[in-house]
Amino acid sequence: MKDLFAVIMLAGMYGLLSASFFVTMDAVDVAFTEASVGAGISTLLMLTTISMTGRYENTTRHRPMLALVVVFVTGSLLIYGTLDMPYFGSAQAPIQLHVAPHYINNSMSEIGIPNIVTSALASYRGFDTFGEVVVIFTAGVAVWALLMVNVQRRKNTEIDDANNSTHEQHFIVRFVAKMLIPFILLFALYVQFHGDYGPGGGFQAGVIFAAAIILYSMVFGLNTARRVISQPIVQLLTAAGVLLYGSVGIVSLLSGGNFLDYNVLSADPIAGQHLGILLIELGVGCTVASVMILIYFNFSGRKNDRELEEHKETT
Amino acid sequence: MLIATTVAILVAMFLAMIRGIVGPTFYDRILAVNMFGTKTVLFISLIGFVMGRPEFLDIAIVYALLNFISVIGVLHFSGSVEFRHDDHDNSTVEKDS
Amino acid sequence: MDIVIAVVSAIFLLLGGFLCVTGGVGILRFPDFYTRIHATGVTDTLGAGLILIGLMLQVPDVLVLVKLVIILLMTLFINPVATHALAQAALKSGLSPLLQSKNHKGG
Amino acid sequence: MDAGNDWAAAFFGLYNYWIVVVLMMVGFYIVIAHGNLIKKIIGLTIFQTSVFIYYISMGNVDGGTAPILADNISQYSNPLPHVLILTAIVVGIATTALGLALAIRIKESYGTIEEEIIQGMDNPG
Repeated sequence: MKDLFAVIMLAGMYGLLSASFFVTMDAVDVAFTEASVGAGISTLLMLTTISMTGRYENTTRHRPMLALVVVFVTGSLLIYGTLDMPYFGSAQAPIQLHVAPHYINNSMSEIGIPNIVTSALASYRGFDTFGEVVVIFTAGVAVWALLMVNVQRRKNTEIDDANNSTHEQHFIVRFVAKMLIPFILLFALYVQFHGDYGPGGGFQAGVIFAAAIILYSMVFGLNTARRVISQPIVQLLTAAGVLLYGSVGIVSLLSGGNFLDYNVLSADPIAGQHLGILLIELGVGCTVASVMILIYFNFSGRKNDRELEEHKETT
Repeated sequence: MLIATTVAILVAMFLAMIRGIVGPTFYDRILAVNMFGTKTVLFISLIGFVMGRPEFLDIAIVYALLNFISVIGVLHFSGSVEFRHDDHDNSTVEKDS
Repeated sequence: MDIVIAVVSAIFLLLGGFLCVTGGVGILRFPDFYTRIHATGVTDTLGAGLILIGLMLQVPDVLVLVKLVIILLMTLFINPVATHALAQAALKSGLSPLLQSKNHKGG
Repeated sequence: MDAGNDWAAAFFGLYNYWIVVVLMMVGFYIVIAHGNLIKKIIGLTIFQTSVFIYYISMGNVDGGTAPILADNISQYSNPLPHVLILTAIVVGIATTALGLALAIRIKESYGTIEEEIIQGMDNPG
């Protein structure tokens, strides 16, 4: 298919489908994340990109035969490799016998929250999650560095809101969006703080929060959104989330425990775990939300700038 | 009953997917994705009941919200300059093929 | 009483499922974009509403009921708005409805 | 047990991995055979999702439900792959955004995002 727009729409459907698959595989937390990421943000980012880079693929595919051969050989090797794998759904597979039973059986007594995924994410494997958050932070900073909008030029151009907000005259959409945005923000907070008891947590809440802001900036124009949430504050929050995460680790280190060992945060180990997980999830949510907003602002700001330039050239 | 309805939803999802693949115009595809999203919301709610853990309707709520965001987003970007230029050529190209 | 509720719930669910399939057939078979959006926009909202009401009759506790009501409200809000925005955008971009059936070629 | 039964057991026991392999190869094919950078990125996301599906399907246990503790449920799916994939999805979108940003910059400096044309510009002659 040469039309990249159609490709992206189908990719969005693929995201929806894979999230339904995750639900049927009992991975509710994963489905939650895929729902907020795959269906919403990634489609939007790709659309922004093709609205800048052009909608059609120009060249024909080069050397499809060679690629097909490579793909077939790799694929058959992989299928040969799967013949020794444990059967699907088997409870005796090696993966089910090692660390997981410990998490399932002891999570309630050691951590004290019913959602094992959250307890493993924030407490048992807190180091990994810290690493992931830093990766997200780095990616956000890199996108910002690549697409940084020229602030000097931005200041003397206030006209772009008019052609930016295509829904200026679209009363119904504006009205419904206005009603929905507070609800989405509230729901994001619910997901953030209910993550201990149901599906949810910092990653999901962050993405949903960012989605609300993105909806706002699409319906009411980017500059309006920038006036509500200024970009320096977003940049500050990006770093603040990582710092919050790290400082929880440092505090537990200073109070005599290991890095990210929340038992020492409070007199009661369970209460300490609760406090630690709450803070960590807050840090994660903060970073994820602000990185997503930052990425969207930069993509969209870049697009506006280019449209302005074209506008200047034609007039 | 739950299972029968789930199967019906899956059939509808499949039909919407075909429209998304064939979809001669740009808007047909957006419509197909929107319908697919609605069906996913229903599918997830039903699956929660089928598996006996209906507490997980949060996911369906997220879907319902993000479906709206993505439709608005697509329409927003479809309004941008590059798309409008292309759309007419596209409809003729698609008819020929 | 339980049987009555189960039967009513089943009727709602099946009717909703039937409407969804109808919408699916509609989106596939109808000749142009505006008839397709009509087929799906109507059946989607009604079918979703029926299925959610059917599920509401089976809920185990109040929290689930509240969540279902939220989903129902949002479907009722969002679906028509999305369809409306889509149709308006299509009309503005110059995609004209198929008024006379000159070229009968179907889906 | 005869060979036919073995094959049937292998098919129903392993089909999830085969689906993953097929998806992975589709993504791989898109990455190597297409010259358009955006398509390459989409191929990468498909590849990525196939890995997610692989992990999640390995964590699934027959008769298990979602790993959120509740009364009167004893069998849970494995929570560990869920944790890994949950973070991987968000990292994936961040890196995809980075790739798209690079594509935009390439478009700005080269005027195209087709790999062949870019290579032609870099090594003329």
